[in-house]
Amino acid sequence: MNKMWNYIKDWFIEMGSPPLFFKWSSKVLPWLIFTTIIIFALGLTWGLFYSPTDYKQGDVYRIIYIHVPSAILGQSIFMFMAVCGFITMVWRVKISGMLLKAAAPIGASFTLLALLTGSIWGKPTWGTWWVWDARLTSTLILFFIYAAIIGLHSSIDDKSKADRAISILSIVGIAIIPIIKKSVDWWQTLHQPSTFSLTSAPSMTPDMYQPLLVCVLGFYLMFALLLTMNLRAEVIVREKNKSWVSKQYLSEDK
Amino acid sequence: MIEQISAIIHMDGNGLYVWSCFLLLILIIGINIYMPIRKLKKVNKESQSKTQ
Amino acid sequence: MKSNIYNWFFLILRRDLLIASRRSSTYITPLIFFLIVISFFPIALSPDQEFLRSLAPGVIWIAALLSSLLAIETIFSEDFRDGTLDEFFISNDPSFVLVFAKVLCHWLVTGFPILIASIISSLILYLPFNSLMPMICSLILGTFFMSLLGAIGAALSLGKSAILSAIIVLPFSIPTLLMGTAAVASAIDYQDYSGFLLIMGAMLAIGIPGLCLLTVEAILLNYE
Amino acid sequence: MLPKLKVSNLSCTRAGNLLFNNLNFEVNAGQNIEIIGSNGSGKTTLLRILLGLIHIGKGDMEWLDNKDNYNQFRDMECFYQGHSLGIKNLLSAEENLRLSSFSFGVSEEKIHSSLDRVGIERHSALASELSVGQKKRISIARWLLKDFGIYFIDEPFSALDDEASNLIEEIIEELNKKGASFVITGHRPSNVVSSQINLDHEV
Repeated sequence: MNKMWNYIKDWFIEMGSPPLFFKWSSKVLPWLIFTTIIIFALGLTWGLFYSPTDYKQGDVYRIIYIHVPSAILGQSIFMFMAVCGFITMVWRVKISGMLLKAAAPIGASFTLLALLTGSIWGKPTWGTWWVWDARLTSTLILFFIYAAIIGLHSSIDDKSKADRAISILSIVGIAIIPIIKKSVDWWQTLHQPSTFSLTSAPSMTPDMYQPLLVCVLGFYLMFALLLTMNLRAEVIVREKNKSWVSKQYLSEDK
Repeated sequence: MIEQISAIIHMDGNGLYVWSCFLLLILIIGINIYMPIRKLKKVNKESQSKTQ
Repeated sequence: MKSNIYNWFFLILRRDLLIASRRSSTYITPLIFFLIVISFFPIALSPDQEFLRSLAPGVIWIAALLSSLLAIETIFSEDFRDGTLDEFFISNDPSFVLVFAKVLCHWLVTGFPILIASIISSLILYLPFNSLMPMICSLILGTFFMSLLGAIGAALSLGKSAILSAIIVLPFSIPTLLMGTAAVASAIDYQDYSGFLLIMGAMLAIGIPGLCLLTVEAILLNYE
Repeated sequence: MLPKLKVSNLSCTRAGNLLFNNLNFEVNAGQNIEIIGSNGSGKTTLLRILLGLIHIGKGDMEWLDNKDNYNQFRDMECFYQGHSLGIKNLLSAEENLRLSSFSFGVSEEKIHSSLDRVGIERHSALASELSVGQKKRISIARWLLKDFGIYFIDEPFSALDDEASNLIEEIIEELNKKGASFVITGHRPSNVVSSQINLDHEV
């Protein structure tokens, strides 16, 4: 057990230094792009075209293959950011601060996607664009917290200080989000006895459920790809006057 | 074959919603892919103008 | 005699209350702002008694949240500017207790005017008499939690504009808003409201140590 | 006498650029050290690192504790005065002294005597009514309240007339005789200082 722990620690320290991370990521990036495209396309085509039509909602339920994975991704990105924030604050690892900054816009955009697809899904099935459903409301609040994090980071000039400011905010966020979810769910039952809940998946037969899992996997891979690209850009921008950047990156002029 | 494709496009009347969601997905992922590339291009341009 | 934490805690409380009493705007502005926001609703919507009674809990709580946000950045920015805030972190006493003293003072200075204003506004909004006590209890707990959240917002945006701390704090204040409004609403239709107050008390119990520790970290960021 | 503080190969980078590199110095009882450097050369940052306000990157500090051995944590009472003097405008001169964390267990007449020593007549005048020079005198009065181990003062001689700067030099010598030591920052060496650290050439 001790040996494995050292191996992880060395890998983590190695990732801590931007040049090594950059070299490692340019090796891994092509593979990541390839697998992401394959699984993402597979999941979506399977869900959108080949899964059976739902007897109640007809074909419009296929939006679930975009809405549910992006909602799940929005929340798990925030958990990822809280873990990065904790690492930045406790062990002062520079790269995990940059990881946090790189993940924030991706999380915000997937949460926005979940909100938009949720409201588009509501139009044909319930006739209204916006439905004060418990899960949609907590996704909306999660989007506000993402906006607060991005806004705070952009308002502080010294980038390493800004990283530690948003890591504090993400730790506060992760502590309060379960409370927000529970109180919004409770609020939902108080005002509307839950005749419907948007994302309680209609009775999902297995062959509807499998494409959903593949889509979720595809979305996670897409997050990994976008995160790596964002982080590479962040590392280059922050260390552009360092020697290793011109030697390793500008010379090959990717 | 043709009949099947048009069914896919129309999805009994609700096709518009499903495809608009799909377009939103592509749009948002496109933005997320484009942002880092633009940043890297800016760094390249800066370093080129410096080296001249 | 080495500084021990208790007399330092009360020294900060005494000093801040003395300064707050000398600058009367710190406790007048939340009061006036609360009353202005409250009186907007009957004017804007409709002065009908039944309608206002159903609206009262939400309106009172939204006005309480916004007016406690008003005086947030005065917690640390003045002390940071004139250098007295550094003394907290130089001593070997736990500095999050000293930050808690400042938050407690901010709560006393802005929390109580809000309580007085909410009692006055319960008359304006025809709030029934039996829901007065739950409203006061829930406001006491709620404004305290808001001061704690405001401390984090003020510490993170110490040199920046006050709006930034409002944007940071408001999404996190939604559970307090929900529980507070529910407590007053259920008191109006004679139901048991103690559950909501217990939840707010629990949030406060977690918030005091947790948020004060994080506020210390947030303030130390500004010294680099 | 054992040195009160030993600093060995301390280095710090701020926002990417190196401020100072493996600094070694010692603070002995009764001696003063001046940190000289142009604006933005990291004088205040070094002061804050010594006080523990900023996390030490590389290097270590050892403080002398009352059992005459060295450990990493400071047990000695120290005084810090930054650019902003630590004076609250809404409090009177006397209240500023009594309600500050440096005046625990200090008797009333000690406060009044130190105020007279620095030449403040109206003790109950609000600090907002006084001039910058007089505010600086109030913050100097705080030095005399207790005998602190080390005084960390940020640019004590800036924006001062001659009369006030000789007052400061007098007080520094008086406190040095009692065994206190000073770490001050400035632009040019002052005559009360025994050794200097120059941050401009170190880089």
